[in-house]
Order: sequence, then structure tokens, then C-alpha cells
Amino acid sequence: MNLLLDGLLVLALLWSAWRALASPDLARAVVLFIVFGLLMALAWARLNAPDIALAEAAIGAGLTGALLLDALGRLQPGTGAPAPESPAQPPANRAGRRWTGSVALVAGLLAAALAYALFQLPAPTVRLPEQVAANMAASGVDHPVTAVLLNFRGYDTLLEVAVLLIALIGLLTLGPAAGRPAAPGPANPLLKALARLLVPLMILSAGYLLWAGAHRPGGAFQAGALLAAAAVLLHLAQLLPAWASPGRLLRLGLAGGFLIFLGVAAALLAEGALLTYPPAQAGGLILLIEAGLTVSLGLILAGLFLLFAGAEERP
Amino acid sequence: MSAGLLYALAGVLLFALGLGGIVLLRHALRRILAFNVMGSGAFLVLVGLAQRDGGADPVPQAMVLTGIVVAVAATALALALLRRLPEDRP
Amino acid sequence: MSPNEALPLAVLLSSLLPGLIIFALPESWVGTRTTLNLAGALAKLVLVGLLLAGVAAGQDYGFRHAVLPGVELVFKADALALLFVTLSTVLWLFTTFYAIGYLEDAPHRSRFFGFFSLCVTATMGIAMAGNLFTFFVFYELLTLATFPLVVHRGTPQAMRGGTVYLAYTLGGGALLLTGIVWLHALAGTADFAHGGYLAALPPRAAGQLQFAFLLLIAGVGVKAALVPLHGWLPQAMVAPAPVSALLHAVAVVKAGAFGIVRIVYEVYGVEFAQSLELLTPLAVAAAITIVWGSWRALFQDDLKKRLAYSTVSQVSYIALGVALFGPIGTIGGLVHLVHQGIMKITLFFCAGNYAETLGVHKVSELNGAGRRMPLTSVAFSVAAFGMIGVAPTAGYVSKWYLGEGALAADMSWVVAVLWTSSLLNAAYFLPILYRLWFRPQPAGWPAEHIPARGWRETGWLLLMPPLFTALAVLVAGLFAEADWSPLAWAKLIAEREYLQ
Amino acid sequence: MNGLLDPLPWLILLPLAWASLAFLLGPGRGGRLALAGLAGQLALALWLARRLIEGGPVSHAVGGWGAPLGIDLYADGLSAVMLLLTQAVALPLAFYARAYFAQGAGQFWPLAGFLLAAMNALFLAADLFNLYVTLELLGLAAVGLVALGGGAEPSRAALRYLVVSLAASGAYLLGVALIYGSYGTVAIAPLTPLIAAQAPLAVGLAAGLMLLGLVAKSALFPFHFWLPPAHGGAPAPVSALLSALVVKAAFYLILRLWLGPFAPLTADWGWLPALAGAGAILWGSWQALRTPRLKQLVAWSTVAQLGYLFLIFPLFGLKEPALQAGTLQAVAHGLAKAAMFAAAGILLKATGRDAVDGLAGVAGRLPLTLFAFGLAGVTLMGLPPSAGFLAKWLLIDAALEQGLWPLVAIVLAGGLLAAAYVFRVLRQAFLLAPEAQQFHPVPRRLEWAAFGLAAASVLLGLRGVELMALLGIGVAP
Repeated sequence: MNLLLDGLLVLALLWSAWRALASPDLARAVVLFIVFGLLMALAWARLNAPDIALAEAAIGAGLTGALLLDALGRLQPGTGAPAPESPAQPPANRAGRRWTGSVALVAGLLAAALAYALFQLPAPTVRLPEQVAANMAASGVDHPVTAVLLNFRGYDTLLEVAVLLIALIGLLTLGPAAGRPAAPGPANPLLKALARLLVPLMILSAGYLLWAGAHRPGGAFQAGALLAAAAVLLHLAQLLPAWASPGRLLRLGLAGGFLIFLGVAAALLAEGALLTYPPAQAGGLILLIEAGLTVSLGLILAGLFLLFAGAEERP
Repeated sequence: MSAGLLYALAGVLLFALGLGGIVLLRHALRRILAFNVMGSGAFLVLVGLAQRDGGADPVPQAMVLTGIVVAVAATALALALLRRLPEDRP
Repeated sequence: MSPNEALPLAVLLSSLLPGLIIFALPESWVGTRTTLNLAGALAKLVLVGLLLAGVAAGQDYGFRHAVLPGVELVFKADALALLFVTLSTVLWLFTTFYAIGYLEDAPHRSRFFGFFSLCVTATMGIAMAGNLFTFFVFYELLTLATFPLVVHRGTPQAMRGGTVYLAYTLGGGALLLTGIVWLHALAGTADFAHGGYLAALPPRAAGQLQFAFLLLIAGVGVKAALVPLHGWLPQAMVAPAPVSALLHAVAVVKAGAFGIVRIVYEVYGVEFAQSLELLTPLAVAAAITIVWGSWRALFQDDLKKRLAYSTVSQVSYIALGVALFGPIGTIGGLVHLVHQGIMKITLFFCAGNYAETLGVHKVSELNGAGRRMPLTSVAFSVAAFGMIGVAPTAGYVSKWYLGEGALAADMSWVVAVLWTSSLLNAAYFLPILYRLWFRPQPAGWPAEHIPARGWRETGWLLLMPPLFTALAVLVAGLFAEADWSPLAWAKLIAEREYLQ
Repeated sequence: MNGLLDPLPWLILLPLAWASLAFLLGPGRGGRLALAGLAGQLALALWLARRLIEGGPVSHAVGGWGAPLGIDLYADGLSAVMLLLTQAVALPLAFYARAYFAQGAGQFWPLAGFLLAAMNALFLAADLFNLYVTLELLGLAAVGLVALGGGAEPSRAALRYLVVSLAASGAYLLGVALIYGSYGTVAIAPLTPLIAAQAPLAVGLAAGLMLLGLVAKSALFPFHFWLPPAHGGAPAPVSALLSALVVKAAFYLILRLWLGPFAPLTADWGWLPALAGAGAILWGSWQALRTPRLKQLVAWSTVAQLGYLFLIFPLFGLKEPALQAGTLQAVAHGLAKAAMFAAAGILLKATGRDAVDGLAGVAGRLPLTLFAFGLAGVTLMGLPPSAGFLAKWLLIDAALEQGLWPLVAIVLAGGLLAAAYVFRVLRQAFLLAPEAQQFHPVPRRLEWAAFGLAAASVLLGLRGVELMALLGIGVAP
């Protein structure tokens, strides 16, 4: 039964992806992409990976969708005007068609070869889940994904936060957007009321997600994404102005989480190696790092949307 | 055919679709969409393949979490760059 | 760092250090630059003197510097190296005086003298190289150091000359590198040794060795201006006179000739080269160059171009001497390496004086220059007679030994070649002498420039060097049999090459 | 051994620290911080090299968990040489950048800091997924730096670079996914013995995808199209950092995978990268000869010189000499290309035009800069006495040892083509300056930084023994 459900979900996934890439209208493509994101969240749930489902919904579909819609808004003036027919398909002349055909053929062959190879795979020799379970006691948290994320492969996460920070710095390098200033519509009272109602709830659940991360799916990334969503909502309801280039305090907030993580990692060198949590304080340290990360990630992810978004308001 | 393997197959197809999209599509925004589809495909293969015979494996799940955050960072930077291009030839 | 190691290094540094300092000197510090130049030249002269005494007494000097595992920079100041080192050191001293006078108030002199010193350092390195790797390093360094001198004037023609020069020399360098690495792959890293180090290779490698020899000689032949590869030399005459004098008459072309000597004697070994039938084709190539160079020189109206083609032909005498199997031929070739240097530099000095003082560049404009500039013309005549091979001069000595060597190696057709080239030499030098001494002076010279101080003829800095080198041509000829003469030194080398 | 005294983690933590502090200080600030940090990193790299020579390869289990579960840092001779190159090029470039960005560097210091941290992390990583995250950090920092110049053209170049980089990372990631699916681990050390010659098809495809992704990131011909606009359009210190170091990171990874875990699979595929390398040399040199713009010329020269690095792959029958040739070429090109871009930046600032034929008279006015450009050119041409020459010597020697004559021909042709486009610039510079040409004054520090780098690439040509001894550590025969 559930194989059938999975099959349907996979078909829906493929269809939405295909339509998102191939539809001539840009706005429809973006919306279909958001649908694809949500279907992906469902897929992760089916693969009993709740953490990823949360992250996919909040970041993959949510924030990326918001960024895409915002970029779309800048590319075409006015709201909802039919987007100019920018051809999704490449030029229709003969050379173009031959090129499209050959690329499609290569991609198809690659997919076929990979699919065929997937069925030939013997069982893997190394079984990491058992090792994770064996060392869970010493990891300081109960939830295996958080243990892997913050302890066993904590170094990956350190670099990943650096990636996020560097993306923001790259944004700052580019400076104010060149997009045409969209007319700031009158604040929609309904949206404003909804925002006032939802935002405290979102902040509360972000706190819960942070706390729950230690022993249930959740954690810093999902909590941070939620905070960012709250900020985006406030901005859309014009309760939160866009950010110009960040002042000293905002910069501290943006880089604070990373600096805490870095400081702890360096301090733990005294334990013998990078990020070696002493088993006793492991839980406490991880919570400290996660708290710092939640705030910083929230600010960074919000910054990706809000920085220079204000270029519109100023004439 | 376990659920994991099915999703891995879907991942492979999505990857191929995304890769074809990046090469073929002209508009920069569409290429960013294609990149995200490609990324999701690779993540599906990573988790699906690791869980092809039952049990949830936290290690690839943590990797995919990292991957999703990296993908959004890259997308944000790409969209910021897109804003700098003149409207006529994005 | 024993004295035997320190001396050759000091010879190298005595021109490298002043050169690097001169690069950094601001243009206006004329005094410092001149003292540095002269101090370096004199210091090198003293050091080379010590080396000469030591080597004659049987000491061996040299040092090694590991560059890569299995690859070393090796320096060995043996008799053969010192022949070239002494020639370059003496002539560098004279040319420095000449250049200081010639470039009185020219721009970019720091850059000029910096690269000038680099060139001499490269020449020293080529002479004292102990293995093919070191030889190649300094061989290419010479190319890089001479390019800025050739294009020193910065005019578009200078650029064209420079480009042609680069095309030939870098192309030759690539061939040489392939040959050297091939030998390195076949025979491993071996130093130059009397009688060569390739004889021990298995016979089946003979074909490869022949092809490698062709690559080596082609690479080195570019600088030695063997016929098909000589095109750059006349073009490079666009350089200022001191550059043409020291570099294109002495350092660069001699580096090529010296390379041929090293390869034939100390890489392959002359007996092994003979057994591979490599010497005869070399002799034929040299002979063709000799005749072709002299023939082309006949038709050059530009004085420096004529001298350039004369150099093309004269340098191949050395290659010819090397290709004549037997000690006498070798002596002829080696001694000509020195004699040709002294004679050709005198001619270029005089050509420079005519151009600088009278603005004369063409042979046709030389009528009556003998009366106007007697001393320069005397020097020119002595050197011209030397080139033809007239009795008391150095040129006669080397041609004599080459002729004897040809007979000893029963290659009699070489004697015919020597005679024809001597006749051709006469054919393109005597008309010049005739114009100098027996034609009336023209009404006005193209660009007369009477120096404020010094003799009426020209500045003493421009006059002394050709006179000294002309004197040297006579002394080397008359006192050839003396034990300190170049001929004696050449005999010493030939002795060591063949005795073992 | 107490973690505090281990250079490996500090080589990564130090740049991350000064980069984020520079960000905290605000735009344009952080120059002095960077210099101090880089000096520390150079000292750490030297210390690591000494420890390697004394005690052989060093590894550091992050979190104390050990390879399959946790992530390891591993340093052998090859990574120590690349670390030394990175810090040795970054320090003079930091001096150069401080003087170059007179009116405030925007976010240059944080971006450069994270870039260098990513480089160090990449040279020390021993885990395939960790390498993915490092590659992404490197790519995004590089894209940020390319877009530093502002304006439509650099932004378009940066976006194209980003899209290529992301597509390549996607392919790499799918490879990692397949490897994890096949063997259950992504740590290189435990993986290497598992992968046999007749591994399943999925592993072969994974190897192909990963190497193809890395080849696109290293801008090897035919994936080179994004490099000239990106490196040519960026400010000089950025172009120097990117051309000298960033493309080398991808090459290092290809080398690490080719000789490490994928060795059984790639045994007889050496001809493919060599063919692409030959194409890169010919096409890159040809374009460098034709482009009118100076920085484009230097960027196309990068495309050509990268070709040399890939010529060593068919020579891995004899691993030691081929590795020496490739690494020495990477180090020589790193130093020389940084010097050449620095010099080009000065020439551009002085003449106000980014044109090769606008350089007449530069030899007289900016002798030190031209001397630096010339010395860097000597290294690129592979002429003695430079390190480039030693690399060329080793490459030809290894090729002749194994009888690969076409390789020798390509190396020689590449050298002559390099001479053609370097002397194309030097010829212009030696011409007498037209009267109308006026030169803007240029701070002396810029010239000395460029000259220092160029001199280093030449002096290395006189003494390569220690570097080769260091390289030999940990390279299995």
C-alpha cells in the first residue's frame, strides 16, 4: 500500500519538477518549484527523516520560495502582470534543436546508467548507524541526527555555518539592488493582524524546536529558519523595515553564532582534538552552540531576504 | 524494491532533469531552479540509497541537512547577482 | 667552502653582484655605476689570473649545488673553460670602457649595465658549466639577458630585430633541451669528462645518440650561427655598438661554438663521435657556413651587417676545427675561438667609432675616413688583415693550424675551403681598406660630432679599446709560441683531450 | 598529543577567526588583522612541514571519534607543499591588497579570509562529504570576490562562474551519494582498500561524476569558458588569488582522488586529462596571443598553464617523478601567476587602460614592475633559472623515460607559445613612450610585493631539493 503512495508521490515530484523547468511562464515556474519543494518535504517524511522534512519545508520551499518570488518581483514590474514570454525552450532553429536533443540524450543515458547501477549494488560493508547508536551515550544528546550534526560530524556543521555567513557577506559585497523600485502598496490590514498573531507563536515554536533538538527532530537550523520566516512575514506586513548595510550590533548578531561555535571548538582542543566534547558537559555545550546558532542563523537567513530589500522603498 | 531505492531512482531522474536544465535553459533564474532540482535529486539518492534496505541512517540525513543549508546560501547569492544584471539580458 | 670551490663562485659573483646593484641604482648616479662596473671587471680579471695560474699548475677548481634530487648545478673551471673565461673577462673590461664612453648621456643606462653584467655572468656560467644541465641553464639565461640589450633603443626596428632574435634562440633552446633531457634519460646525470661519457652506452642506443647529437648541435648551432640557423645575427645588429661588439662578436656566438666543443669532446668524446660518423657532417655544415657567410658579406653595404656575416663565417672555423679529427685541428679551432674574438671586437669597436663620430653606417660612406680618424682606421686595418689571415696576425696562426689539421685528418677538401674563404675575406675587407686610405675625404660627414675634450678624433674612452685589442691581435700572432699565449693554452687543452 | 600544539586544526581555525573578526570590524577594515593571521598561518605551515619531515604523515581525528564515524584531518607531503604555497602566495598578496585598495576594500578581507580557510581545510580534509562543504565554501567566497569589482560585467562573470561551480558541486555530491550508498562510508582512509579494480558500476559512475565535477571547477579545457571573464574582470589582488590558488585546489583534489581511492579505476585513463591538457595549452595560448586586454591575456595564460598540470596523468606508471613534476609546476605557476596579475594590476593603475598596446614606455617608468612581470614570464615559459624550468625538466624527463614523445612536443610547444604572449607584452613595454602618455603614480609597496613573488618563483628554481623531499612523505610508492 505505502509503495503505491510512494509511487504516486514520486510521480508528482517528477511532474512538478518537469513543469517547473519547462513552463514558458516564469511566475508559474516559480510557483511550481515551491510545490516541488513541499512535495520534497513529504518525500523526506516518507523516508522517515523528519529533521530534513522540517528543514526542506522551512528553508527549501519556504525561504527559497520567498527569495525566488522576491527576485521575480524585481524582474517584472507591477504585481501579477503576465510575465513576458521568455522562452523556456531554447531557440527553435536546427542547431538549437540538435543541441537540445544531444544534451537530453546524454542526461537520459546518465540517468539510465545510474538507475541500472543502483540495482547492482551489494550491501555496504561499513554500517555507520550501528556505530552512531553505540556512541550515542557519549554524544551528549539523545536524537541521533543532532548527535551526528553537532558531535560526530560537527566539523561539517562548522564549515556549513561559514558557508551561510560567506553567502551573506557576498550579498553585502554586491550592495543595494539595481531592481526597479516596486510601489510600496498600502499595508494590508489583514496581513498586519495575521502577522501580529503569528509572529509570537513562531518565536515560541522556534524556542521549542531548539530545545527539542536534543532528543527529538528539531534543532538550530529548523529553529533559525522559523525565526527568519517570522522576520520575512513582519517585513511583508511592513512592520519591519528592510536592512541597509548592517551596523556593529547586527554584524555581531550575524557572526555571533559562528564565533561561539569557533570559540568552543578551539577551546575543546585542550581535550585532545578539535570539537572533542567532554562527555559530562557535551549536552550543555551543544545546547550553548545551538542557541547561538539559532539566533545567528535566524538573522542570516532573514538577512538574505531583507538586506537591501529596502532599495524599493527609497525613491 | 524498497521505498529507499524508489526515492533513490526518483533522485537520479531529478538529477538528470536538473543537469539538463542547467545546460539548456537560457534564463539565469531558470538555471537557479534547475540547480535546486538537481541538488534535491542528489540528496534523495544520498538518503534513499543509504536506506535502501530498511532502517533510518542518521549520518546521510545530517549530511542532507547541511546540503540544504548550503543550497539556500548558494541560491541567495545567485539571486543577489541576478539582481545586478541589466533587465534586458538576465 | 674550500678555496678551490670559492674561486669559481667568486668569478661568477664578481659580475652578478655589481649587476644586481646597478639595476637598483637610480639613473643619475653615474659615478657609482662606473666604479661598480670597473671594480667588478678588474676583480674578475684578478680572479681569473689566479685560476689560470692554478689550473696550469694542475689544480682543479669547481663546486656543486644540488637543485633537484638527482639534478645538480656543477661548475668546473678546467683548461677548456678558462680559455673562454679569459677571453670574455679581458674583452668585457675593454667593452665596459667603450660602453661608458659610447653611452655618454643616453637614457636607461642602469638597465643597460645591469643586463650587461648579467650577460657576462651567463657567459661565465656557460664556460664553467660542468654538466649539460648547468650549461643549458646559463645558455638560456644568456638569451634572456641579451634580449633587453638588443631592443635597448626602443625603436620599432629594434623590436623586429629582438623578435627575430628571440624566435631563433628560444626555438634552438627547445631543441637543445629535448636533446639534453634525452641524454639524461639514456645516460643519467653525468658530468663533462675528457673523452665523453656516452661511449659506455650499449650499441643499440647508437641511432638515438645520433639523433640526440643532431638536436644538440641544432640547439647550440643557433647561437653558433650555423647556416640555416644564422638569420638572427644580421638582424641583431640593430643593437648599440657595445652590444654588437661584446655579445654578437664574442659572448653569444662563442657560447654556441663553445657548446659544440663541449658536446663533441666532453659529452660524446671525439673518438666515439668519429665512430658514429658525426664529425664529417659537422665539418660539411661548418664549411658551408664559412663559404656562405663570406659570400653574403660581399654584398652588404651596411658596415655592421657585413661584419655580422663575416662573424657567421668565422665562427664556423671553430666548428670546423672541432670536426677535424686530430689534435692539430682541435688546436686550430680552439685558438681561433680566442683570435676571432679579439679581431672581431676590434672591427666592431671601429665600426662603432665611425658611426658615433662621423655618423657613417655604410661602407660606401667610408671614403677617406682613414685621414679623418687615423688611429681607429689603423686598428681596423690590423684586424681586417687578421681576418684575411695575413702573416704576422693572430688570424694567420689559427688558419695555419686549421690547414695543418685538415691535412693530418686527410680531409684535403677543407684546405680548399680555407683558401676560398680567405680569398672571400680579402674580397670584402680590402675594398674597405682601400676606401679608408686611398679615397679623398668627402666634403662633409653625415653627422660629424667633435668631442669637446680628448683628441680630435674621438673620446679616449672610445679610442683606447680598439687600439688595445688591435695590439693584442698582433701580439697573439707574433708571440704565438710564447708559453702564456692563447696558442700555448690551446695546445695544453688539446693535449688533455686526446691523451687519455 | 595535546590538541593545542597540533598545527592541523589551527591552520583552519586561524583564518576562520580573523575572517569573521574582520567582518565584525566592518567594511574595508581588517587589513592588519589579515597580515598577522597570514603570518601565523605561514609559520604553522612551516612547522607542519618540519613535523612531517621528522615523523611522516600526520592525522587529527576531529571530535576524537576516528575515521568512519567522525571526520579526520590528514596531512602528507602533497598537502604540506600545497599549504606552504597557499600561505606563501597569500601573505605578499595581502600586502599588495592593502596598498591596492586605497579607498577601502569593502568585504575583501572577510571574503579572502574564508577563501583561505576553505583552501587550508581542503588540503587537510580526508572525508569526501567534508570536501563537498569545503568546495562550496571555496566557491561562494571566490564568487563573492569576483563580484567585488561591482558593475554589470563582473556580476555576469560571477554568476556564470557560480552556476558552473554549483553544477560541478552537484555532480560531485551525487558521486559522494553513490559512494556512501555502495560502501557505507565517505572517509577516504577506510574507503581506499574497499575499492577494487572490478568495483560495481555505481562506483565507476561515482568516480566519473566526481572527477568531472572537479575538472569543471579547475577550468580545464573544454570547461575553461568561465575563467577568463571572471579572473580577467576582477580587481588585481582577487585575480591573483583566484588564478594562483583557487584553481589549484580542484587540481589537488583530482590528484588526491586519482592516486588515492580511485587509483584502481583510473589506472589506464591517464590519456584523457592529458588530451584535455594539450587542448588547454594550445587554445589558451592562442587566445592569449589574440586578446587586446592585458588582464584577459594573463587569465588566458592561466587556462593554458593549467593544461601542463594535467599532462602528468598518463605518466603515473612511475608515480614519484610524475607527482614531483606536477606539484612543482603547480607551485611555480602559483607564484608566477600571482606576481604577473599583481604586476598587471599595477600597469593598469599606472596607464589607466587595460590594453596591451597601451604599455609603451612602461620599461622606463615602472622598471621594477616590468622586471617582476618579466621574471614571472620566465617562469611561465619554463626557461631557466626558474622553478617553471625545473618542472618542465622533470615533465620531459618523465615523458622520455616512458617514451611518450607527443607529451614532450606539447610541453615544448607550450613553452614557445608562452614565450610568444609574454614577449608580446614585454615588446610593448620596451617601446619608447609616446609624449601624450602620462603615468599615474603607483605606491612602491605594490611593486615590491609583485617583485617579491616573481623573485620567489625564480629562486625556487635554484633550490628545489627540500620541497621534493617534503613532497615525498606519505606518497605510497
